[in-house]
Amino acid sequence: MSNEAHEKAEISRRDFLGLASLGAAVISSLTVLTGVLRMFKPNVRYEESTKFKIGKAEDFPEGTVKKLDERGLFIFSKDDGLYAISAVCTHLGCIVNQTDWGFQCPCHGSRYNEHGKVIAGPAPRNLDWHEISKTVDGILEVDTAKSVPAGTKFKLYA
Amino acid sequence: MKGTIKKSFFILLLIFLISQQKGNVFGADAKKSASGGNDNLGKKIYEERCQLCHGSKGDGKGLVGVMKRSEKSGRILEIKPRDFTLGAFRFRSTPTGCLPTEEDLVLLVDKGIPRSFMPPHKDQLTKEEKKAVVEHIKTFATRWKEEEPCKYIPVKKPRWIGSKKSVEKGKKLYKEMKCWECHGETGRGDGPKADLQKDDWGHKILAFDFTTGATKMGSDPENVYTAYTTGLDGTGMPSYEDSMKDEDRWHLVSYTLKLMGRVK
Amino acid sequence: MRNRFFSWILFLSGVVLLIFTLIAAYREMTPEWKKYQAQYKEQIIKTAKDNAVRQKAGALASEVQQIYLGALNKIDRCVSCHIGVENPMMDNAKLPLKQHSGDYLKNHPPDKFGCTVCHYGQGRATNKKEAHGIGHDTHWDFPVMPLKYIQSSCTQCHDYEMLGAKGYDTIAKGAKLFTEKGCRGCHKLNGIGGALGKKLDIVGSQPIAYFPMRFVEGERNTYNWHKQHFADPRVLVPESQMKISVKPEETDLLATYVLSLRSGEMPKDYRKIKGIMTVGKPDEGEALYKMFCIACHTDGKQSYFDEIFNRTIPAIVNKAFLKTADDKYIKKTVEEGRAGTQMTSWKTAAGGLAEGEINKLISYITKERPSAKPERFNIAGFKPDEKRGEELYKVRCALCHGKKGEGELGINLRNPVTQAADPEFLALTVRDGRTETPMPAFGKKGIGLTEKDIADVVSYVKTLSKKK
Amino acid sequence: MSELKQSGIDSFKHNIKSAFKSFASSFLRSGKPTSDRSRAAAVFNNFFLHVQGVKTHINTLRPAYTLGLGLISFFLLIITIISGVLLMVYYSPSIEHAYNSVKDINFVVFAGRLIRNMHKWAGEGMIIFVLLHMARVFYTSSYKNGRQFNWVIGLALLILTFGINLSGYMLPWDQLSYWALVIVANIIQSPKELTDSLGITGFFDIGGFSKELFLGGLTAGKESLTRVYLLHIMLLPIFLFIFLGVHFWRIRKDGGLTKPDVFEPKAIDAALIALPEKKGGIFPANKTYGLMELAHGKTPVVDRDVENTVLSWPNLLIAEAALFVLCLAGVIVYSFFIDAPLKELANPMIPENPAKAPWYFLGLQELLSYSAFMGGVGLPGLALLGLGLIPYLDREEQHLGIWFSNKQGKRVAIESLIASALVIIGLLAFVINFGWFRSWWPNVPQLLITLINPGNIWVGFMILWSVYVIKKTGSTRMGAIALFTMFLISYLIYTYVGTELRGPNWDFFWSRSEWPIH
Repeated sequence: MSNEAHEKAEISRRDFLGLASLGAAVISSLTVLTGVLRMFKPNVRYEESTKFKIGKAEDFPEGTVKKLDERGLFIFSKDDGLYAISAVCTHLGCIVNQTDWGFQCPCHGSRYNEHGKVIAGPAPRNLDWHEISKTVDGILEVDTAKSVPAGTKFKLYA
Repeated sequence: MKGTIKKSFFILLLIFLISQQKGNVFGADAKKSASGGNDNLGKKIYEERCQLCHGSKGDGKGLVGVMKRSEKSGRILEIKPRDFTLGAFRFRSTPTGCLPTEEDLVLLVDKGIPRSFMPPHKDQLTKEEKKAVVEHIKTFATRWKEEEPCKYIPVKKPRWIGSKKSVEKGKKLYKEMKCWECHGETGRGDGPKADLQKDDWGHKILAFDFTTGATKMGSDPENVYTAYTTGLDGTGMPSYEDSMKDEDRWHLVSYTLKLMGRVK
Repeated sequence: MRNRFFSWILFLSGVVLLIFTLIAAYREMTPEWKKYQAQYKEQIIKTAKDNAVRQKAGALASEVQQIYLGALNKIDRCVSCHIGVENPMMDNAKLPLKQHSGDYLKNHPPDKFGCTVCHYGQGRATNKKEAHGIGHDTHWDFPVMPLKYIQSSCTQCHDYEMLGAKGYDTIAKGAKLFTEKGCRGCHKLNGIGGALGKKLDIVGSQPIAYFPMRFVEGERNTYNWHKQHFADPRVLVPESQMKISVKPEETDLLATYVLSLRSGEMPKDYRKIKGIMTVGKPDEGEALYKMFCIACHTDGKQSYFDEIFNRTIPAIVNKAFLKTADDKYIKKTVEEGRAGTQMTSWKTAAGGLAEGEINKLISYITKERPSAKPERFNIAGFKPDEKRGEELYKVRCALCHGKKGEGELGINLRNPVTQAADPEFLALTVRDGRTETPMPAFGKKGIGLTEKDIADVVSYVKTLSKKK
Repeated sequence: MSELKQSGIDSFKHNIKSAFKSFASSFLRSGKPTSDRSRAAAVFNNFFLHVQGVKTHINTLRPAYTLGLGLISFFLLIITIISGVLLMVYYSPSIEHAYNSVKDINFVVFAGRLIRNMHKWAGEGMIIFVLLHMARVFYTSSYKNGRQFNWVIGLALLILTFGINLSGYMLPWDQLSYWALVIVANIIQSPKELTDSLGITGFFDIGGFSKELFLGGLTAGKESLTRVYLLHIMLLPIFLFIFLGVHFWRIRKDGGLTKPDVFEPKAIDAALIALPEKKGGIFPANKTYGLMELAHGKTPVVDRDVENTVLSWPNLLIAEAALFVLCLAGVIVYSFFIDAPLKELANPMIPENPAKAPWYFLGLQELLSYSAFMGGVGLPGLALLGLGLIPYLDREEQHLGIWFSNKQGKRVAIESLIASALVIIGLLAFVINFGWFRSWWPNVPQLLITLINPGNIWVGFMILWSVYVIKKTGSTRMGAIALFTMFLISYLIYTYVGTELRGPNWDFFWSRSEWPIH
């Protein structure tokens, strides 16, 4: 190997060592950082689960509307079945009130018709519909984490 | 300025909605072919539709038993089908003591009186069938043969109906003419003499409760005016045609509309 | 040093600062309750009989008095102003020093119960306005309760029978009224009752924002709301379907009862309750009828068209009805209710009535059943022609029962119970009608409905629920 | 030997006697500030005071120039920090106790209510004065020649002030706190509105991730209060102080406050300053190159003659002391009369109606009521970016230190004020009366509303107008004045509309008396 090539190789070897150590330091600190950041996401959530039981079919006689206040959910019971519309405004999360023409959000003026479709105001999406299903022991259940297309109804006597 | 735009939009919308509202609540669309002479057509329809309540002899004693209606305030009204034999009709456009005109009766058959369970027949019967039935009804009372119905009273609604001033005047008249004796201070039909009232057929009747928001004849100012002018013959409601000036009656109508909550 | 401008500013603002700091300190030193405690001390010294009491009063330190209630996790500082509440010498003093009325404090010592557990109000506050919580700007949901409703707090530990016996009649009468006005026909309490109205389990603890306060007169709090709501529900809630007729003084009794339905359990050693805390379920038919059915069916004898429900409420104790309807059909109606109308289903799963109770209820309803059996119709003998049935239905029945049988003056025919009813029963009803109600007897001579017609109409009525 | 011993005792006795005096002199290193030399040394050698120059330019002392806004903000910060620490003694950051602990502060802690009021009003006062300070720095074009980065640091301080105030009113856990937390969490999640319409939420859900990071879960609860508490008392204040330190340091390094190039002291200045000793002062009349003057970088002293500066010791410090006491007095008087709001306990079932943020966020809430992403993240981000870029887009050097630079500046400012008022009020009237896309075509895609809404239109107009001004006047400074004036005016008008003209359900009402009771 010629002298210069040799020197170049040597220099690069010394540089290589510098670079390697620097790289190791950076990578290790990054992993520590991500470990620390991961700490911010709790493994268990200190809150009620999004899937909950709402009661028996008989609790929702035909033609009535029930607002489950503590869950922010409206349960409608019509002759062709039961369906659940979320009361959480899709704009910024306030709980909407029911009016004769549909729903009205008190915080920023968003309005929805009685099927939860946005008709005025800043709300970006329609109100979520959630699926009502029957558990094995015959109690009705809703999962607010999963939203279903508007119009899905739970047929009482299918 | 802002409020007016919003209001004009709303009113436009309302008118559009109302004009869509056709259709009817009662009745079936039986396709009846006109058969036989006019009279026995009227008789046939009367037997099929009216005899149930008004009775075969038109004396109001049909097969339908006791009909009751509970108002929002909790008062229970007992509704009796009209007895034609006496020839006294409440809802007319002719002066008090007169027989109603042909149009009055046809209009009644047509619109019906929803709050008294008299069903409307707007689409169920054709024009001639209504006329035929009305003819048949006339046969029940002898009065129709002796007298002729008088001319109807023209009704022209003044512009200021329902204005604040007119309501104030109406309120004063309501006191002076002692309407409160039957209809009560607040127009709920709870006046001191309310429960002594009897109609010409001897049944106990209740003074009208304006706060229910709808009169039996219809709640437009014209209908209320006609009721005050012609009086409801056969009941305690007198006609004020002779005792009040025309303009005062309209003020009374304004106050009534306020009681019914139809005017701010 | 001629730097005058800034020196002046420094001087002046320094003076202002000093003044306001002193005023603030003074205001801090002289709270409201100090005035009352001084009056209290002075009054004791004046009226004290012997010297010992006078010395003790003299040594009374003037500071915030509070009752720390660990079990109820509350802190009540009402006694900072109401300092003489336990002191017999204060029985004729003027408020706030007056001694507590009656002998309540004997068996409810303040150091165990505090004050807000019964009187509500903001226990932590140390000034009158915020302690009483009166006025919208105090932002407090439970202002001090008017004394006429105070007995609503007793039922947190005692039950209604004991209270009635001991002479606390406001709450006892309120509870009795609740059982007799048929409230549970629409409201569920402890899982039993209809589902039209709101659940009443914790209505007494709901915050002010829960009630629409738009039309309330006077102070906007839950007490006024309940009283004015009982007086006329539709004044406060225009679209309410509540069917109640109550005399003025009864509104206070019912308001007291409703305010007694609270959330939260008192700790076990506070409670002296034999039975369950709420009104027990009576066992004879009549009381059951009064608790659940009377609000809409009144005495059951008269059927009337109701303008609130916009539908006819059938007479269930009507002789003609009892003659034709057998117990099985009535039981099925009570259990399943009438879907699409305000008639709720009362079986245990829904309304919460047990089998035995429904039987008792039906035996009460059918007490006055006439012995004569109606003449048989034997509908099986006819071959039903639905087409003609529909024809007849349109002319004769649609007037009252509605084109699709949804019912207005006539009752609703579409619901599953009527659809599944025995055709014989339907035919009898059409033929004999219901005396005392608007339903005419179509089978009578002279009106022209032959038995065959009736069979056809009945067959058509059975298909109504399929018509959209 | 004994002399040694004797003198040992004597000197010991002597030291005891003069112990206090020696302590005092060790404390006051430069002795009493009697002469110019000792006054200069008093400032120069004191740890706290040496943040300021030994000498101060007369223009800086003129109230009309700086209005003392930066200082007032700093003093309000001090008051807030002190009262905040006092509150921390009693406040307990858990859902069950937070509300009751604040109630106890109000009711039983000595002067608790007053201190809580002071903490609240000083905090809010900071927002007002930071905004005014920014305006003053802008209008006297003090963000130029070297001070550009200091302006950016100023912006960071503005954001931190808003952040601390926001996290502050979430702590009492009353209705305002709970629903503010819910709304802010959803604002943080609002990029989801954009990623949803672009359909990339599946693999890049920045909104969802940051919401969960902020809330510590899906709903506002125990975790969220603890995280907000951490933000309010530790994280944000630390950042604030770091930036503040750099901010103060750079003021000195970039050559003190800006001054107009041509400056003559007027008569009234005499009232502001105590003139230096004529003769024998350490600062001779003509220019010298002594260590005192030779500070690194462009200091006023080197290439300017000395007569327009005065010693800091009596003059600047008295001014600062006066200002501090004035602030303290103002805060105490305001807190004495007006109580900090404390609403009902948080109730997750029923939001307040109207659910109004404090006044300084109501302008933002108006924009929010058009679109969550744009009103919450998009437009504020754009505004801050725009503000940050101003010093780098407008580099004209002339007219420093003069309000509005010159007559043309004043005219442009007034024109922009009128134009912006008209456009905003016009836009608002249109939206209030006829609504927006959603009320005309219910099925309009959300992306369209996010991109075209009254907020965006207004910002678009602002940019176009300032570009037009640059073209017309040919100077970037004028364009900057137009843009900044419109930013201030829109902030003012939207805040007024949000406070006075918006009622329940965020509907329009002419006056508060028209609000329907619900």
